[in-house]
Amino acid sequence: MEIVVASSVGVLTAGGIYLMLRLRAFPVILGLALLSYAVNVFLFSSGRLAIDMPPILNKYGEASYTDPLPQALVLTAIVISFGMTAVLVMVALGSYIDCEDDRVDMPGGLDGDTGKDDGQ
Amino acid sequence: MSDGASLLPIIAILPFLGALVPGLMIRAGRTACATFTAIPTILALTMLIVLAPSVMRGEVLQAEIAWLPQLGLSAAFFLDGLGLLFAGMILGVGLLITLYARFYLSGEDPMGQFYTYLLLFQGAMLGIVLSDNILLLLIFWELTSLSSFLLIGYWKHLPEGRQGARMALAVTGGGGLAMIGGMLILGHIVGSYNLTDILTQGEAIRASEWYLPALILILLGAFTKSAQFPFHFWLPHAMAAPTPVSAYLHSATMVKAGVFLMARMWPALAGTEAWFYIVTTTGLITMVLGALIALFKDDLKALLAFSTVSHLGLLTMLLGMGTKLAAVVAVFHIINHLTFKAALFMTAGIIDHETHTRDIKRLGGLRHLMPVTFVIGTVGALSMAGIPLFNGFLSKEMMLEEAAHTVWAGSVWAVPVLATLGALLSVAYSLRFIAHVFLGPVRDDYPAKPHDPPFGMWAAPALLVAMVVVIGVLPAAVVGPLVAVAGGAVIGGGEMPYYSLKIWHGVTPALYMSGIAVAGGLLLLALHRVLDRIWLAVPRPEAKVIFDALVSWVAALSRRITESAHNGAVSRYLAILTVATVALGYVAWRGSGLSAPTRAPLPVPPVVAVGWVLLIVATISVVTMHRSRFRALVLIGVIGLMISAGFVYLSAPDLALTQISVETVTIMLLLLALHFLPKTTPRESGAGLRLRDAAIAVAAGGAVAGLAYAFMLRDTSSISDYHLANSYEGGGGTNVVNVILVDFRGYDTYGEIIVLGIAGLIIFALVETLLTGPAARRLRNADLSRNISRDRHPLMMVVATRVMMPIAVMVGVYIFLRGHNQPGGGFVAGLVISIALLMQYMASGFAWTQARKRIEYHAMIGWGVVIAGLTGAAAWLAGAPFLTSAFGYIHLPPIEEFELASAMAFDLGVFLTVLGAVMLMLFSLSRLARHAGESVNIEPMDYDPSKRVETAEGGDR
Amino acid sequence: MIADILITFFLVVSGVFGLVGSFGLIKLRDTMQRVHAPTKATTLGVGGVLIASMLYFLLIKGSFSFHELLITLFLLLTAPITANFIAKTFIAVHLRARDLPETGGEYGWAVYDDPPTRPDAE
Amino acid sequence: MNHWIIAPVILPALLAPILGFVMRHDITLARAASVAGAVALVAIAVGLTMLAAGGETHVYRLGDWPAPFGIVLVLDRLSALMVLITAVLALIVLLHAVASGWDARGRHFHALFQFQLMGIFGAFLTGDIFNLFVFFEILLIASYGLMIHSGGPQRMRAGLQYVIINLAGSTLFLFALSTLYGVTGTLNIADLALRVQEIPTDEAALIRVAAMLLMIVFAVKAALFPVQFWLPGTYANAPAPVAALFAIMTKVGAYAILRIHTVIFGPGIEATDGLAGTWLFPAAVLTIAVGAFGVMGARRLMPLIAFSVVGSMGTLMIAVSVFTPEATGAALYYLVHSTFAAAALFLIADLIVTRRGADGLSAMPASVQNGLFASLFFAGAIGMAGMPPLSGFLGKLLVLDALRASPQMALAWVAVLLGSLLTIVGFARAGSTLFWKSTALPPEPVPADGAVPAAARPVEVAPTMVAIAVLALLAALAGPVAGYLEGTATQLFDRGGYIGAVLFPQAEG
Amino acid sequence: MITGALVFAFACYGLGLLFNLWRIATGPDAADRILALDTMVINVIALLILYGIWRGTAVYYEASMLVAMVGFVSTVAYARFVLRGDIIE
Amino acid sequence: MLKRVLPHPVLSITLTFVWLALVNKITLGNLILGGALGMIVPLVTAPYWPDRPTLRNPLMAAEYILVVLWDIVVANVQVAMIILFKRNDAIHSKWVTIPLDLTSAEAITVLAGTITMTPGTVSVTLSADGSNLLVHCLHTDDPEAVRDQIKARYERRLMEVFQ
Ligand code: NA
Ligand code: NA
Repeated sequence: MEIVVASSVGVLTAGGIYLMLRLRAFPVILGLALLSYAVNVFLFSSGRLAIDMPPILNKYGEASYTDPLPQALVLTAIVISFGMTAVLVMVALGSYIDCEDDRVDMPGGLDGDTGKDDGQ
Repeated sequence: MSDGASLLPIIAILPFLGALVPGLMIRAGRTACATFTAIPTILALTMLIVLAPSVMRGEVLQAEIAWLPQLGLSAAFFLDGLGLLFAGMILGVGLLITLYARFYLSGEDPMGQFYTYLLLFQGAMLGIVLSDNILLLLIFWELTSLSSFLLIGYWKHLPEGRQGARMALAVTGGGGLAMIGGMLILGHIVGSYNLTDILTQGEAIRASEWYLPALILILLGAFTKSAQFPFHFWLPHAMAAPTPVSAYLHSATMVKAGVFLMARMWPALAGTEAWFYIVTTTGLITMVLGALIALFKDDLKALLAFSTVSHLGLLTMLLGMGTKLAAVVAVFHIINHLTFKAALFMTAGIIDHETHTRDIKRLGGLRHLMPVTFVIGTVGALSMAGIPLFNGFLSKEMMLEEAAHTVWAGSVWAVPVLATLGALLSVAYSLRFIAHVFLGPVRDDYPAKPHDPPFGMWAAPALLVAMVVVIGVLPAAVVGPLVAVAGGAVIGGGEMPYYSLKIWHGVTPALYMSGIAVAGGLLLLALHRVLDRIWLAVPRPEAKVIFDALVSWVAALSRRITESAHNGAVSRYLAILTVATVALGYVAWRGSGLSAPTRAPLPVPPVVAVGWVLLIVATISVVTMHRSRFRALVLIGVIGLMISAGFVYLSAPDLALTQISVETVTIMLLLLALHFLPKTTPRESGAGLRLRDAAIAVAAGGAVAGLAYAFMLRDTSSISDYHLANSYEGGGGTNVVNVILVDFRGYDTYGEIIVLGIAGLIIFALVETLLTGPAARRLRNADLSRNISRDRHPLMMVVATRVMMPIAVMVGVYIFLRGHNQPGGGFVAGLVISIALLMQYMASGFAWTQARKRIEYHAMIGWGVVIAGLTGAAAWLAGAPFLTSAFGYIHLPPIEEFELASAMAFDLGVFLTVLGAVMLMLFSLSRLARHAGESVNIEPMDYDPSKRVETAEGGDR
Repeated sequence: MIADILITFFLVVSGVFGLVGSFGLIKLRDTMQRVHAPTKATTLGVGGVLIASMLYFLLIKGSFSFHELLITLFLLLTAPITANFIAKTFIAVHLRARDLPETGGEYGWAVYDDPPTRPDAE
Repeated sequence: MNHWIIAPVILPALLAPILGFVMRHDITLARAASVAGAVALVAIAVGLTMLAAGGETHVYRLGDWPAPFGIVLVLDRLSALMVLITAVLALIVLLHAVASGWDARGRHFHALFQFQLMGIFGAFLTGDIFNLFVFFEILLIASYGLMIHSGGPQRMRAGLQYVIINLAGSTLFLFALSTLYGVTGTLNIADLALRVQEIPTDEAALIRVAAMLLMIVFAVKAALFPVQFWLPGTYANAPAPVAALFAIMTKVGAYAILRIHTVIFGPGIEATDGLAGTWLFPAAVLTIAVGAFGVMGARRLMPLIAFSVVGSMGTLMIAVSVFTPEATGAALYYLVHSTFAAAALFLIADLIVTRRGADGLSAMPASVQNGLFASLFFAGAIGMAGMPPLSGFLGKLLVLDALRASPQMALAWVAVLLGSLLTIVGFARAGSTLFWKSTALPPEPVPADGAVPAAARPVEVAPTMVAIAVLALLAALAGPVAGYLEGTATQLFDRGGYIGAVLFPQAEG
Repeated sequence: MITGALVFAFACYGLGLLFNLWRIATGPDAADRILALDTMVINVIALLILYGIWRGTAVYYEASMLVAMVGFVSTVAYARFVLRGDIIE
Repeated sequence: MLKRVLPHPVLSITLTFVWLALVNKITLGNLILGGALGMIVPLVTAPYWPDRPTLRNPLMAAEYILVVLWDIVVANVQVAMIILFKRNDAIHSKWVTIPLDLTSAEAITVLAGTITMTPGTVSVTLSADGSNLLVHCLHTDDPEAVRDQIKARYERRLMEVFQ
């Protein structure tokens, strides 16, 4: 099972990074989404894997539970990355509407401008 | 500290305080400015005079104020002979310059600014010569660079002024930076930055292995400041400054700072071979080269500037010789040079002021038109030439005498010959100054009608040339004591060498050399026209051109480096980040080993393997098909589904719930955004680039997988054992994950909902900006319509969602209420309710649903954040820390026992924030779409057939 | 024993219909035909599993479990809508109005034709 | 437990939603509340600094759970110092934003500003590494909002890049944290310190990776080579007051490296021995080079300042990389200095650019108040370039002096000094073009609509002057300040004290 | 016996997932992909309930319920996107 | 008064059952809580229910459900046979237009849903005025028969339930 989880994390990471390195905002967003899947599973796996030991306390008997802490951390991470993704999407959209293309690179580097002026 | 010594810091600070005054009276008249500038100078000078007697008696006055003891930097001042000499020069000449500038500058020039800069400079210079701490000295040293930058660039509209100022700053500032290094090393060797300590440690310093680097770095500072070859080039360009500045900085004070420093450090650094060869050689070259160039300069100020370079070389050479006598001679020549050179600069200024030109070739015959100026200029120039009865002669003779006894690399001729050559050239250009400016016939083509200036303008140079003569005739009486005490200070106490200040020393080698110099000088003057033609014909490297080329080369190189590195390609930045991370991670990993695995891997059931295949194939497909954006989104759906299922399998039901709901909302968000964006991604990167990216990606993926595999197979003890043990007793819940979220680590959760709240704010603000800015017009003109289908709000969907809505709300409430004990909680509940609402929006359209909204999403976020915060803060009422929870079990027959926990209020905050944020995000995107011209629905469904019946019955279809 | 048989029966039936539904997806030749396939997975497939689950908890675990009904309710409510949307997606992209039979009424199919304007709408 | 410790987090966290959701229609009210909040924060920060000055490490156990099981806040001299710097900077920047009207050029400026402060304060105060991540995210997401405040194509694109690069950074942070937890099973910084020091040297591969990844994460924030690329584009395109506030953001990265790589992976920990310093040093040297070349080669004012910030981070981190109390004391002095120097420059740039209408480093007709702006720019530039009499020079001396003991002294000195030279020349060129060359051009014809840029009112210039005054004050009071900071550094390197205060409160008494 | 039936059902739905994947990967139409994803959701619901029976616990029930609920929403959203471009009009 | 507190009594009862199903146990406490929620939730969601559907013949509704359930089972088997054993080119898919007598949106929805849920037929779209339903038939050689069966077996019963 560990190899399944590890390889999934690896493939998600690789896919995410490849897309993150693309030149358009949309694939970059997809890439970051994949990366966030990857890192969530990675974080989850830091509590080690366990089958059918959910950390829901059983009042009536002895039971063993998986490590609940990474799960809580992943939940926090999921929520944060959701907020981040939302902002990223909106900023990408704003950039697209303002610049009329969805490239992520700045055409003229530091000194370039997008050829569009604010006021006119 | 003697009583008088406490005046030292006041003397040093006075000019800085004084600088504020003219700076504040920008619009005041010239006289007022000059007066207010003179006051602090006079005050400081008075104090100096008060202190002078004790110094002349051989006392050293010291005053120290602690400043930065951690560094060994203190505001420590001391006054010995050398300091007294220089401080007197700085203040005395400063006063004269103040007077002179009052008349020299025109009414249009911003006077207040000028005098402010002047006083700043004066203060910096005073600081240098009074510092008893080399770090403090460094501070004043750099301040002179800065204030001279301002003074040289004073006429900011002139390109020469700006360029000259920048050049001076670059060269002297750069030298100053080198000096920082040198001084820190020096302090390191001695263990103190106190100058008086350092001066007593000469033996140790010279024996240290750090001596040579320290020496070189400090000399770099001195040489750049004193315009020594090859750093001499900045000084002539600094002549773009107003003449008072040139007279002050470039003859009397700033350029002497380097010489001062060498003199100051003489006991500590001088006397070694390295010192001798570096300093003497540099001085010698500078002296000859400066004089040679001066001879062919037609600009009066340039001539004087190169003459100054030459004389600074002379002083440097003397200090480099390392003999006590040479050092004393240097001190004497410093005084002499000050008097005649300042006078000459002022003369040049007067000529410029009156004739509107400084070009020697356009001048001549002025002795008739400007008799007073003629006398002043001639006396100064004769002194500069080293003609007897003027003070320049005395020190030049002594210099030649010293040179005659100096052996350079085994050669007894090298130094004497070159020194004589320097003197010869000096005679030539000095006499040329007299002959070509004042002598000859009166011309009729001066740019302006020349006549002598008002008294105020010639008073200062006149005073100086008077001193030239007085010292020239009665040296021992007038400056003898001063030379003795200053010279004694330079050589660091001990026995004074034998010397005598008098005109006639008998027939010495120096006399022959002097004679040769005067004769040769006259000969050169006679041949000047011919030589000038040759000079102009011979190609020479032009220092300014080289410097400019160097600076623009550095600037261009910097620009190229900067712009090629920061080219705006974020994809490359990310690639670099990834590569750096993988590489450094690998290095860290290789630095140690790993224990043997302690956990046996869990088995992989076939269904899990199938899920794995789905996940992997979907991920690879997202990558390979990503250019079709919609397809990629569908595939992302598969990945999210598999991960959620995986969480269920791996005992994380809470994660599964959260993952699947977040996933759905995210996909809706992406679909809403994709509506505006292009539907495909063009192929823009070539095969090579894609291969490179793939390699980076695979390396990173492999690294991460390896890392995960490594720790998953090894046991560790976690703090979560405590959470499992205390969740129910201490946190009142059986869902340990939820108790961690709302209690053990509620602070994280509080932060997390704030992230969501901020996201909501940003999105709202962004949409407002887009809709009110110029982008709004582009948006209005955008055609986003995609009317593949004509039915917008199909009846079936509307009916189904109406039924779903209350049920979904029930599910939301259920998930909320049970979260503390079973999988669920405020976050998932918020998402469930948002999804229920979203169903309505999708089915019945934006406008219709929006009209039924009761609470502003904005407010909902605000309430959520505030409720969560206040719940946490409520613990304060009980004196407990933020977020301390309370819970209790309530038994209300006939209902079974139920629990009330403060964590629920906190979770309510979470719930509201999540709901508000999600809805606000989607709402904002829809706002954009409507702005892009989409029509609005009033009715929930496209067409209600039951209405058809009614209207048909009304006969009005 | 009877419980075992019952549960086994429902599990096997559900498995078979679930598989047939997914198999239809790859076997059938055009998209419109494929839309039919998943209904089996939804109805008898998941339905069978849910019944098996209720029976299992009731008969084997001895606890009365009926929340499975809620999932059934969800699926019955939503599955027709999704199928409907998917079918519409297909015809809207690939078929024109003339590829389909006439409506027999005054208005064409909603995918191609705007709804009647309401008297009260602008 | 002293509840004031959490006040810097809670006050803006409660104020921000009120600003954003209640006062969003009334800019005057929002301004008053926001400024009042900032003033209160300064007061609280002063109080906390005085509390911490005693040298005791104060621990605040959130939810009343014992460490390491709950989250704790830790107030020591370092965290108090960072809080104080932030609060003062925030007040200055906020006053500028209000006076210049920047806050009204888009929505929610004040709410985002307060949230930004909350995130920064939280990051400085927390004693839990995952909580550090959470507050990093808060300060980041708020900074995204501030970055794109008021919009515009160039800013939007730069904002997009900023968001992307930081999301990548946040992901990396999580990878690092997971590894850390996977190896140690704890998140509390003090507890981590205890557990890491027990890891045998030959089984430390995983913890070393975690330490390295964390360092890279913080290096991204601190804009160290080779992960500094994001900074110039971001700072150059951010609204100037926001860029001024961002002066503290790079310091958050520096702070995190200081905290984590001394307390957890500090000197004397065998498992990660020398890891951080070895790599920080060359990175810092190259960062100085990047900054210096950038200043020298800049074509626009805002990138010029941004690159000078990069360079100053290099100088700062070169001192940090030594990991000794002495060098850290110097680093802290330079940190305080460079924060206010950068802020002052960005605020000045705002005054100038507002009136010139563009930030290109080309001669344009002199704007109104050319002399005033020139003097302000001159002051800011000498502050940043490390020239006397402002604190930069002393900071530079302290850093150079602290590096004397380092084996790479020569390289470090050459880098710092050459970097200074290029920076000085670069600023001189820029200033000479902006303020001197422009006076040679004929004044701009009055536009048809008669709208000449208004002269800066005193209230607009005052915050900038205060920032510069802070630099002067830092220089004047260098002795006491450096003494305090030396004590701060000593306390930071006293790992036992930190661990004891957090984990064994009874033992501490 | 129940165990055997469970294994059989697991195998059926597992295999079904692979068939769905095939359809998603090959398409050819957007409708096919949405359909396959929708079917995949249904199969996952079945698998989750099967897993609950296998483990004899109801703790995973909410997950399947939520999958059922949100699966519908995302399917409709995908389809609406193809049909109308804007999923919320 | 009752109408204001309980605008949708059927819905309220349904929701109470939904609650009990969610908590998966029947206790007095849950009944009270579920009942309360069953009253509150309709009030909260009332704006999204502009017109209340009326059930005229609950008995017929029960009959309808039974019929449909039976048909689902039968049709499932039939269609499974087609999928598994019929060659693809032997499957004759047809479009069928069903003219509707139903006018209630709810009734039409139920009919269309029923058609889809019984395997072998999928309802695809309504006409723009909701008077006809387009149905896709997986395999039939007699479209008219399909149409007539749908009208007779389902629409007739629904007419009684809803109108
Ligand atoms: Na939860
Ligand atoms: Na059907």
